[in-house]
Amino acid sequence: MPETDTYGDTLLCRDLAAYTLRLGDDALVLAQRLCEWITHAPTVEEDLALSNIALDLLGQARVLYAQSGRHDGTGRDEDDLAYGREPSEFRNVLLVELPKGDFADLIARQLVWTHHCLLLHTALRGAADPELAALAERAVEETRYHRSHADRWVACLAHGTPQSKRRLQAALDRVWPYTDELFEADALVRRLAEHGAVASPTTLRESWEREMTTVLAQAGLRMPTVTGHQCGGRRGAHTATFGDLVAELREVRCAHPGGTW
Amino acid sequence: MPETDTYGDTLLCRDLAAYTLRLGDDALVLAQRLCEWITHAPTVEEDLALSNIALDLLGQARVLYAQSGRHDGTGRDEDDLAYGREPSEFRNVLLVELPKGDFADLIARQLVWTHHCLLLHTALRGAADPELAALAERAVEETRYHRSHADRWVACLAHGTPQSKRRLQAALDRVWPYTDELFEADALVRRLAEHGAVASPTTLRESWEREMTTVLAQAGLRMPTVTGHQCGGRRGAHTATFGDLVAELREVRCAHPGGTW
Amino acid sequence: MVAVHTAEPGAPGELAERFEAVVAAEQRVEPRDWMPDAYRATLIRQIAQHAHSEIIGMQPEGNWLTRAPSLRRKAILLAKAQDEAGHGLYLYAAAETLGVDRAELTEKLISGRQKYSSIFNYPTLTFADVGVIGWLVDGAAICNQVPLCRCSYGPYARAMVRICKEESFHQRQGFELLMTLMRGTEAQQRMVQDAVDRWWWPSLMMFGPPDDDSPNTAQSMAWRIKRHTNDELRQRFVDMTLPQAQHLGVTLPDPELSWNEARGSWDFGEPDWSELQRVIKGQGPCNTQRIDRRRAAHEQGTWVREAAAAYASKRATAGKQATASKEKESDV
Amino acid sequence: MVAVHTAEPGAPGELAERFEAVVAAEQRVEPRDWMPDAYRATLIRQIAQHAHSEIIGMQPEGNWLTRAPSLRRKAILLAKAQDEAGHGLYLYAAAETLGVDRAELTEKLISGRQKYSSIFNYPTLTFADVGVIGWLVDGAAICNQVPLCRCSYGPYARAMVRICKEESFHQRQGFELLMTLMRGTEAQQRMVQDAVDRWWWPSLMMFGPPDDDSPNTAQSMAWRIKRHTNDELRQRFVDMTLPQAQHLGVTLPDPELSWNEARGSWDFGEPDWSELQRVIKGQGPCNTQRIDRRRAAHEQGTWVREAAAAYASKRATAGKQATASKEKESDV
Repeated sequence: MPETDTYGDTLLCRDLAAYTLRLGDDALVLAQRLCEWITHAPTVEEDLALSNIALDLLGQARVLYAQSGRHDGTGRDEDDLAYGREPSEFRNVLLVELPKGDFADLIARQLVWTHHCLLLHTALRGAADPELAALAERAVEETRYHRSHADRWVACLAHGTPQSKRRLQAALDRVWPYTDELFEADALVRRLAEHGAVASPTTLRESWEREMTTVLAQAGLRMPTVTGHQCGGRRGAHTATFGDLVAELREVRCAHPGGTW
Repeated sequence: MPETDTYGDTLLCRDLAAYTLRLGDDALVLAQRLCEWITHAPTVEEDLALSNIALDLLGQARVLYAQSGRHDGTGRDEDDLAYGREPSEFRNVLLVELPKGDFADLIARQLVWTHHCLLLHTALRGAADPELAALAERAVEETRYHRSHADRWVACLAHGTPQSKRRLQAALDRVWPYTDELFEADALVRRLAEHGAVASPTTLRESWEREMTTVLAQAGLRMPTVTGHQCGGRRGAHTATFGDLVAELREVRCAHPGGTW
Repeated sequence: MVAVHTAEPGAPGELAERFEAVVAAEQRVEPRDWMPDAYRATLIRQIAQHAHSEIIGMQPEGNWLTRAPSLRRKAILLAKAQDEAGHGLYLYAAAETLGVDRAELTEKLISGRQKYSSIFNYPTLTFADVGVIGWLVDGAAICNQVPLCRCSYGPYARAMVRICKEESFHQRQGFELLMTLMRGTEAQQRMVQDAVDRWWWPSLMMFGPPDDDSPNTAQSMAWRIKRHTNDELRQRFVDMTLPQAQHLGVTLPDPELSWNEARGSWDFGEPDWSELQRVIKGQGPCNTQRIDRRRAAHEQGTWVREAAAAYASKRATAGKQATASKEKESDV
Repeated sequence: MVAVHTAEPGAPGELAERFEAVVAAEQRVEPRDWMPDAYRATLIRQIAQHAHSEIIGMQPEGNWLTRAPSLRRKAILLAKAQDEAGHGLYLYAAAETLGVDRAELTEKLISGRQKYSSIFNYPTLTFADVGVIGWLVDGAAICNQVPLCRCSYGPYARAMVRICKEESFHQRQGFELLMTLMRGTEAQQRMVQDAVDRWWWPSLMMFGPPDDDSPNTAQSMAWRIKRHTNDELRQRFVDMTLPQAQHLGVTLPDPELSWNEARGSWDFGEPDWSELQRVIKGQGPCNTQRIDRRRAAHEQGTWVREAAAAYASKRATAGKQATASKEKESDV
C-alpha cells in the first residue's frame, strides 16, 4: 500500500482530529439548538423527548472532542474545544445551526439529520480507528431512537391537519438547501475515505436519498426542489445567527475569566 | 447649615457617585432596550426616531458614568462602569429593563418614563453640583422631544383603531406596577434631597400623576389599578431577563479579554 | 364505580369507616377505593400544584441550558430538566387517578386558577443561582417531600418515592457546583454569596405560612397526607442546611441565626410573610413571565397537538376498519 | 401634467429634443420635466434598489448595536443606523418624485420583486465585520456613489450629495475601528484578517458584472445616470484600497494582486461571477433571513400603521369639520 507511506500516521492523526472535530461540532451545535426548545415544546412529553435527544448529542460531542484533542496532539479537552474557539473556527454543517424556527422546522431538520446520522454512524462502526468505531456503535443505538422520533412526527404532521401538513412542507422546503452539505466530499473526507478510515459520502447520499423518497412518499409530501445549495460550515463560513449561538454558549464562561466550573 | 458638617464633602461625593450611577444605568439600559427595536420598528421613520432617542440616552449615560467615576474616586471610566459590573451591581429601575414586548409596550414605557424624566431633569437643573446641573440642562432639551414622541404615539394608538387602543391599554396595565419605583425615596435619595442636592421624589410624583391623569383622560384610556408594585432595581434585584441583557451588552468585550476597542 | 367516585357526604357509613381504618392503619388508599370528597379535592389540589411546580420549575434553570459554562454542567442541567419533565408527567398521572383530566389541569395552570410553588417566581440572575436552587430549593423540596413517600394515597406516595431519589441527586449536584465555584475566583465567590442572599428567605417560605396561620394542616395530618407541620419542616431544613453553609463558606442573610443549645436546634429570624402573600397573589417578580411563557408554549403548540389528535383519531378509525374487514374476512 | 408624466414614445419630438439637450448640457432633469419612459423606469429601479439597500443594510450591523464593545462604538453604530434610515427615506422620496408610491416599493422589496445590494446577503459574524463593512463596503459604495452626485436626475443627484458626505464618514470610522483592533490582541488581529478574507471578494462584486456582461451600462452613461463603467469603478476601488490594506497590515485574499507599473494601477484576480449570480438570484447565505426580517417587521407593524392611518384620517375629518364650522360661523 504505497498510499499509507505518503499518508503516514501523523497525517492520519491530523485528519482524524479534524474529522472528529467536525462531528463533535455538529453534535454540540444541534444540541444547543434543541436546548432552545426545552420549556417551549408543544407538550411536556416533547420537552422530555427533546432533552433526551439533546443529552445524547451532547454526550457524543464530548467523546468526539476528547478524541479530536488527543489526535491533534494539543491535549485540548472538551471544554477547550467547545468554549475556546471563535465562531469561524467551528466546523459544523450549516444545517445544525439554523435558527430554532417553529415545530415543523425542528421536525424537518430532525428528519434529514437523523436519517443521515444513522447511515453515517452505521458506516463508521467499521472505521479503522477503534475509538471512532466504538463511538459510532453507541451513537447508532441513540440515533435509531432519534430517527424514529422524527419519523413519527413527520407521519403525524403530514397526516394530521391541513395546517400541519402545509407547515411541514414549508419547513422541508426551507431546510432542503442545507442537505447537500451533509454529503460534501472535500479533500479531508476524500483522503480519509480513500484510506477506508471513514464512510464515503457518495454511498451515504444514495441511501439517504432513497430513504427520503420513501418517507416523503408515504407522508404524501413533495420532495423539495432546490435551486441553490448552501454550504460553508465545514470551512468556518457560518450563517448570520451563528455568532449569537456561540456567544450564548460561552456567555457565563466569558464573564468569569479564569473561573472554575 | 449644621447638616453640611455631618454630611461632609466625602459623604456627598459618595452619594453623588451612587446617584449618577443610578441615572446612568437607567439611561444605558433603556438605550439597550431601544436598540432592540432598530430594524424591527413598524416604519423606517420610527427606526430613525428610536435610534435618535437611544443615541440621546446613550450620550446621557456616558456623561453620568464619567461623573460617577470621578465622584467615587475610583477613576473608573464609562466603559469600566458599563462593561465591568455584574448584573446585580446595576442600579437601574426595573421599568427600563422590561423586555422589548410589542410596540404598545414600547410606547407605554416611553410615556411613563419620559414624563418622569422631564420632571426629574427639569428639577435637577437646579442641582448644587454644577456638572449634574449641566447634564440636566441638556437632558431637558432632549427629553422634551422624547416625551412629545411618546405623547403623539399615545394619542395615535388611543384614537387609532379598536385594536391599537386595546393593545395600548393592556401595555399600560403591564407597565404600571413598575412606575412606583421611579419615585422610591430610599436613604440615599432622602439624604441628597434633604441637602437640596437633588429633586424630592415626592414632588415629582405629584406632578407626574397629574400629567398621567391628563394624558390618559385625553386619550380615553383607563388609569391602571395596581395591586402589587415591583421594585428592587435600585438595590440590584433585577428581573428574569436582565442577566441576558447585560450578557449581550458585554458579549464582544468578554470574548476578547485584554482587547482594545 | 361512578357512584363511588362521586360519593356524597351521605355515603354509607361503612365506606367511610373502612376509609378511616385504612388511613389509621397506615395502609394505602387506592384509586378505586371510596374516599371522602374533601380528601379527594385536597389531593387533587396538592398533586396538581406539585406537578405544575415541576413544569414551571424547569424555566428558571432552562435559561441556563444554552449557557452552562462547561459541557459537564450542561449535561447535568439537561438531565435535570429531563427529570423535572418526567416528575411532572408522573404527578399529572397520579392526579388523573383521582378523576381529573390533564388538559383541564393545564388550562387551570395557564389561566392562573391553580398555583405552583411560589419559589419559581424569583428570577435566576447568575449561574450561581443554578447551584443555589439545587442546594436550597431542592433541599427544601426534599424536606417537604420525603414524608410524602408515606402519604396515605397510594399513587402519590409511589410517585414521591421515585421523585425524592432524583431530587436528592439534584441537591447534591447543586451543592457540588457551589463548592466548585467557591474554590474559584473572587468574583465567583461573590456570585455565590449574592445568590445565597437572594434565595435564602424565599427557600424558608417554601414550607408555607407559620403553623398558627395554616388552618388546613390539622386535617391533612389526620388524613396522613401531611406528616409534619410547616414549622417543623422549616426547622428541619434550617438544621440540615446550616452545617452545609459553614462547609461552603457562605453567610446566610439572617442576623438572628444562632445555635440553641437547649433545643439542640438553630434559632432563626422570621421571614417576611407579607412578601410570601404578595408572591402567592401573583405579584412576585416573575409570576407574569412564568405563566406567559407556559401559555405561549401551549398556544404555539396548539396546531401540533391538533395534528397529533387528528392523526391519532385517523389511525384509530383505520385500525377499526382493518379489524372490521378482518372480521368480515374470517366470517367468509 | 398627468399627460407629461405618462408621455408615450409618440410624444412630441420637441420634448424629447429638449430632454436630450438638457442631459447633454450637463443640466438637471427635474420631476415636472418630460422624460423618456425608459429613463424614468431605469431611475425608479435604481433609486428603489438603492433605498432598499440602505434599509436592508441596517440589518447586518443592527445585530451589533446591543453588543458594541465600548459605549463610543455603540454611539457610532447608532448614529450610523440613524444615517442609513435617513438615507433610505431621502431615496424613497426621490423615487416618489418619479411617480411611484412608497408603499408599493416596500411591497416589492418584501415580495422579492425589487432587489437590494447583494452585499447585504453575507452574514456579519464578528465585531470586526462592522469595521470591514465600513472600510470596504462603504468604501465601494462611495466609489459607486460619488459620480451619482452629478447624475442627470436632479432629486437623485441632490440626495447623493448628502449621502456621500455621510458615507465617507462611515468609511473613516470603519477604518479607524480596524486600526484599533489591529493594535489589539493577536485574537483581535486574527478576527480582522478573517473578516477581510470574507468580505474582499463580495466587495469587488458590488460594482456589478464585468463590462462585457453589462448591457445597460451604455444607455445609463448616455443618459448621464452612470458616469463610469463597472470595471472602471472596480479598478478605482482596488487602487484606493490597496495602500489602506498595507497600512492596516492585513492581507487581501487574492494571490494575483500585483502593482502594474505600466498601467500605474493594481492588477487583480477575477471574482467568482457565478457566486454573484447565485446571490442575486436569492441564494446567498442570508437572502432569506434579510427579507424575512424585513417582512416580519412590516407585518408586526401593520396594526400600528393602521392605527396611524385611522388617526390621521380622523384628525383630517375633524380639521375639515372645524374649518367648515368656522366658515359657517363667518357666514353668520
